[in-house]
Amino acid sequence: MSHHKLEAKDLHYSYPDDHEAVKGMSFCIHHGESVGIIGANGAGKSTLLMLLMGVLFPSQGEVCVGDVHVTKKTLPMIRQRLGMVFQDPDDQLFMSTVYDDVAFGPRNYKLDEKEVETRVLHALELVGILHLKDRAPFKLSGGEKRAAAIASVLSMHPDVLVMDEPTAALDPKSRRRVMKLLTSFKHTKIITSHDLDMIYEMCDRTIVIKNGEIAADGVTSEILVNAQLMDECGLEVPLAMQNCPVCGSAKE
Amino acid sequence: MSHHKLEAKDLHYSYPDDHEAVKGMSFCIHHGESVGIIGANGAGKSTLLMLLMGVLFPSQGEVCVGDVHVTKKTLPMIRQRLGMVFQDPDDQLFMSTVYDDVAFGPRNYKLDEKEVETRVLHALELVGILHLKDRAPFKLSGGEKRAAAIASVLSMHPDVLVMDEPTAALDPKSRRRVMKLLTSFKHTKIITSHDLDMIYEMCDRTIVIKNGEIAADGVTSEILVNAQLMDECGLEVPLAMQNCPVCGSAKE
Amino acid sequence: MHMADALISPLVGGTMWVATAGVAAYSIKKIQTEMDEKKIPLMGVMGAFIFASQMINFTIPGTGSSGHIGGGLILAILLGPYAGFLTLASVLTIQALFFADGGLLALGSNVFNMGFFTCFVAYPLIYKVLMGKGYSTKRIIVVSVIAAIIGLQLGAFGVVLETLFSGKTELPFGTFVLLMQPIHLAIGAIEGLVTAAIVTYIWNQRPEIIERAASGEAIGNASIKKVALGLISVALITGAGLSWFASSNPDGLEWAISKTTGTAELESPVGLHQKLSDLQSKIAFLPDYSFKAPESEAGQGAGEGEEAWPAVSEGTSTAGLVGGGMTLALAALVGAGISLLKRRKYRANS
Amino acid sequence: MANIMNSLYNMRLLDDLARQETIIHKLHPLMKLLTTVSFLTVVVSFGRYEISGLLPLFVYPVMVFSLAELPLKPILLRILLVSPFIIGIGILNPFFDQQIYRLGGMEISRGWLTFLSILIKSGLTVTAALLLIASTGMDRLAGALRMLKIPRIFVLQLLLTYRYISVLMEEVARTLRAYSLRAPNQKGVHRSAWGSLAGQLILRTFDRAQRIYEAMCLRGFTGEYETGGFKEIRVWDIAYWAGWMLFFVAARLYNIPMVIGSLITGVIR
Ligand SMILES: Nc1ncnc2c1ncn2[C@@H]1O[C@H](COP(=O)(O)OP(=O)(O)OP(=O)(O)O)[C@@H](O)[C@H]1O
Ligand SMILES: Nc1ncnc2c1ncn2[C@@H]1O[C@H](COP(=O)(O)OP(=O)(O)OP(=O)(O)O)[C@@H](O)[C@H]1O
Ligand SMILES: [Mg+2]
Ligand SMILES: [Mg+2]
Repeated sequence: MSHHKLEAKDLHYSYPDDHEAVKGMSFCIHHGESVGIIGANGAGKSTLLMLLMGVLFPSQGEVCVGDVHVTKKTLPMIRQRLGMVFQDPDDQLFMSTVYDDVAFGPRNYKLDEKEVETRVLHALELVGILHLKDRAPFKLSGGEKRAAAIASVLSMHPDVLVMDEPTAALDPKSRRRVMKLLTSFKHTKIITSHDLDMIYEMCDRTIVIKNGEIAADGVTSEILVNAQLMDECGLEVPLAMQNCPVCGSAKE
Repeated sequence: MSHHKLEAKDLHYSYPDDHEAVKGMSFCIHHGESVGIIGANGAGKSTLLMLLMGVLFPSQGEVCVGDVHVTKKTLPMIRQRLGMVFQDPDDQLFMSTVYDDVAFGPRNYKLDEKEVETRVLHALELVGILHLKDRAPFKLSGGEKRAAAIASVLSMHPDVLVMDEPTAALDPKSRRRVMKLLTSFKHTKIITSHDLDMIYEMCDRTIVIKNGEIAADGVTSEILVNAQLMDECGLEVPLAMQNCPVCGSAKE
Repeated sequence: MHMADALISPLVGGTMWVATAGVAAYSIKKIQTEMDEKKIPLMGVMGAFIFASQMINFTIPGTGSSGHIGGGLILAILLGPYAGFLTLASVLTIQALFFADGGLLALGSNVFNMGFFTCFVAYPLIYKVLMGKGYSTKRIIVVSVIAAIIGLQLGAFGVVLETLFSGKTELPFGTFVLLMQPIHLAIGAIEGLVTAAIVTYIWNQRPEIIERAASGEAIGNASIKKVALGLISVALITGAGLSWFASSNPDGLEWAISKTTGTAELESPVGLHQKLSDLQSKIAFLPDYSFKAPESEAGQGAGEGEEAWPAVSEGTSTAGLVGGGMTLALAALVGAGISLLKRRKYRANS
Repeated sequence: MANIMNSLYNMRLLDDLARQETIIHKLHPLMKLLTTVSFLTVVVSFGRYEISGLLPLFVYPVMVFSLAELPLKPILLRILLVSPFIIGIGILNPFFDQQIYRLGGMEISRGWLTFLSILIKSGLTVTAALLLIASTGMDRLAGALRMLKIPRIFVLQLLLTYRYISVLMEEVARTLRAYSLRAPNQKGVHRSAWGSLAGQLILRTFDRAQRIYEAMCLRGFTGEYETGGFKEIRVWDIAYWAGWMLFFVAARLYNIPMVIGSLITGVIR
């Protein structure tokens, strides 16, 4: 399944005000990997995700999905394979009912209404909000909104799932539910988060970003315990590994 | 300093659509206490804060600050004593520069410009963003915005600081900075958060809310380790206390 | 200055609907050819913004009162006139549906009064022309105030004309104008100041937004000017003519309207009653009942264009009262009956 | 502030009501739209002195109210809050037209009659519009607009506006709340903060619009707004419209209360 490979080659990106947010990033993500992208506020994580999704186009370098370069022309084909959950679910839910919102993607691909229904119901069931299908998205609680946003992407059956801070503002139980859901998703996952404990539990591989450059890329269990690296990048060792009250292992 | 006491007596509140969000809460917070308010999404935390601030008025019961009931009449006087930081700093910063924003509150109390300046500079220094004073708030990064929002409240010299999820979406370093800042604030603090580790470190007392009612109220170090209580309320024992990866002590 | 359904006649409402639909169709065509799809969500979200920001009450300097923005001018400045007009149209549609601000029949008039004059007159002919030399804080304030005032004055005048043409109120033309225009002078000044404050802020923070909107419609500019100029001159000429007429002959305005539009036939029950009484005598339904009564007693000064009295004699008026009461009672009974049946059905089902 | 939240509740209430499943709700939206427009046209076509002729038209809102099982109170409240413009204009009528008219023994000036007529009309028209939306909902109404060949751009934009009103109103409410917490003695927003407050809201709105557009494209949006096909118009839907049309026309042509009234008074005599 090499065609699910996602590759970034020497990416550069500057915002129109000449702020250079991404300065030469290269990496390759293979099918089935789950990759965490971490870094301080303003490090360039969201910008990187948008470059991968073809929302922004790099000023230098290129993104390849499988063997296809991401360009304006190949975009529609590529987007059918990638699904992205935005940081703010309000940006993503724009229909009047949850059902219509989740159906928006499949309907755009001109599936017949029967198939659309199957997909929508399945996606809603996956995230556990089938009972909300006729509610208006703006009346949902924060956690329910995020679940709906995730369902709206799942219904498109993406090969690659890209999520920007999927657990922010969720209560601990809902956070667990989302984590379980993501674990059950067997395709490629790319997740950014400040919740390093989640990254630690969910992702095999972690890319650390600092000021628009890749500061580290490797096995999660090695990177996240590297206190010096974490500190340099404005991060911290995951909470679960700090200062254990039982064994009293020293902090950092 | 008994006049800094904050008391809620049998508070009830229903939203206009008859959804009862707060169902009979009573508690008393004394001067200098730091209280964490925790609960699942939709438990009623934000509603409670708004009742305390006099943004909403209870349908039954009352809020007293010192010995003064919070009513429409006493509101201006009471608000001078309470400062609230919102969940989303975007909602809170509305002037053209950080300086003006922080000066907005003091200027409204008709202090002379000399005194305003002293207060503003002091508040900015406290949160460590003196260098940002002439920047436009909307161009700041998320963490800087939150710091500015906190400074805008500090400059009003409140006796009570009320904060709705002060650390959401911050990177771990910024989170530490905000926590340190809050610890240095010596007056009464009331904080809601899903970040139970922060509550564990910062607050001596914790109130647990479940479906609009108080499920527990007591010493933080006892409540947050009560796995059964946490579980019933849609919460979890703080991450730092779960399943230590070093000593491998069992979860819960 | 929302016109309400209750104050408008079908003819005026319909005419304004046609005019608005024309402008909207033109705008849509312009948008489709000139701009990318990217502007659709922008229009939607900006419409929502205008809607929401109308809830912000700004204190008016020197007075205790407050006002809010109308939005036409700011939409034109930020989105360009075509997208601005369409956006305002959808804002007003939602207000009509959900808040009964204005109404569905009056929607055409409202969109025209508040959208056309701001987006297609005040913006291209005043704002853009005066702003031509480049932006500065002072110029933004002066120009926005002038443009907002002119846009609102024209809109208010539109309201006056449409209301008078509809003939639902007794207000004489002169009084109405004196009532509407000065109020909207003040409102326009405030709208202008608020607009200026917002535009200045955006100009300082993100100048490219305003530049983009301004350059977007450069192509269509000449044609808008022509269309708008034409419409304005027609409006001014008719307005001047009618007001002259109104001052020289107080009842003349209505006469003029019914003459020019032929509404007299449609509006006046006299003709209808005539036909009805003919019809009625043919089918001999309630032969006692006199449809003709009004005409015999219409001498009380009911002039040419005025509607005759449907019921003036003591007998008929009593009949009207009794019948009216009966009708209302019947309507209430129907409603209560249906509700009762429904409830019983529910109980049976459960 | 209270104002914003109340407006929001009102919209949400109508939205909720539109999700019921009664006879009226199940009717084809296009036919309901046509019926409403016909009703409005008939109501406003009555002359300004007309009162009794308007009364039979009350049957329409009453029937729809009860058949659609809509709650009376919230909608009537809306009607009572009817635009001050109507009352403002209408209340002047009694001053400008003081001719006396005798009605069943009482003497009233004609100005009051025309004012009453305006009030009744505004009650009827406002109710009709609210009933339409409360029994149809925005989405289905948009579907009807598409069937009427209203251009796609406009309908799509209308729906997005509608959807984002809720989101932005909440944002505005929160901002105003923050403002009032730091300026407890002010009623509105002081002019020194006009520009930056509204300006920042707009800039955030702009950025949000961009993100929404991207989110739409990421889910395959190519400009065509798919809502899953339109419902067919059934015979029953047409019958509903035709039935009301007959009634409206009859009510317009015959003064029904007068007929009933003279029947009764005639019998008594
Ligand atoms: N629209 C924009 N115009 C100019 N600069 C921008 C824009 N968006 C982001 N930036 C800048 O680009 C840099 C990277 O931003 P990005 O949103 O990618 O950060 P991030 O890593 O996602 O941060 P966070 O953790 O806060 O979400 C930041 O310094 C930010 O100030
Ligand atoms: N404006 C509103 N109208 C109606 N119901 C509301 C409104 N705001 C909140 N609610 C409801 O009131 C309850 C309490 O809401 P509140 O915002 O206080 O929750 P919370 O504890 O702050 O949750 P979160 O952790 O998600 O911030 C929820 O069930 C919510 O659905
Ligand atoms: Mg980000
Ligand atoms: Mg909350």
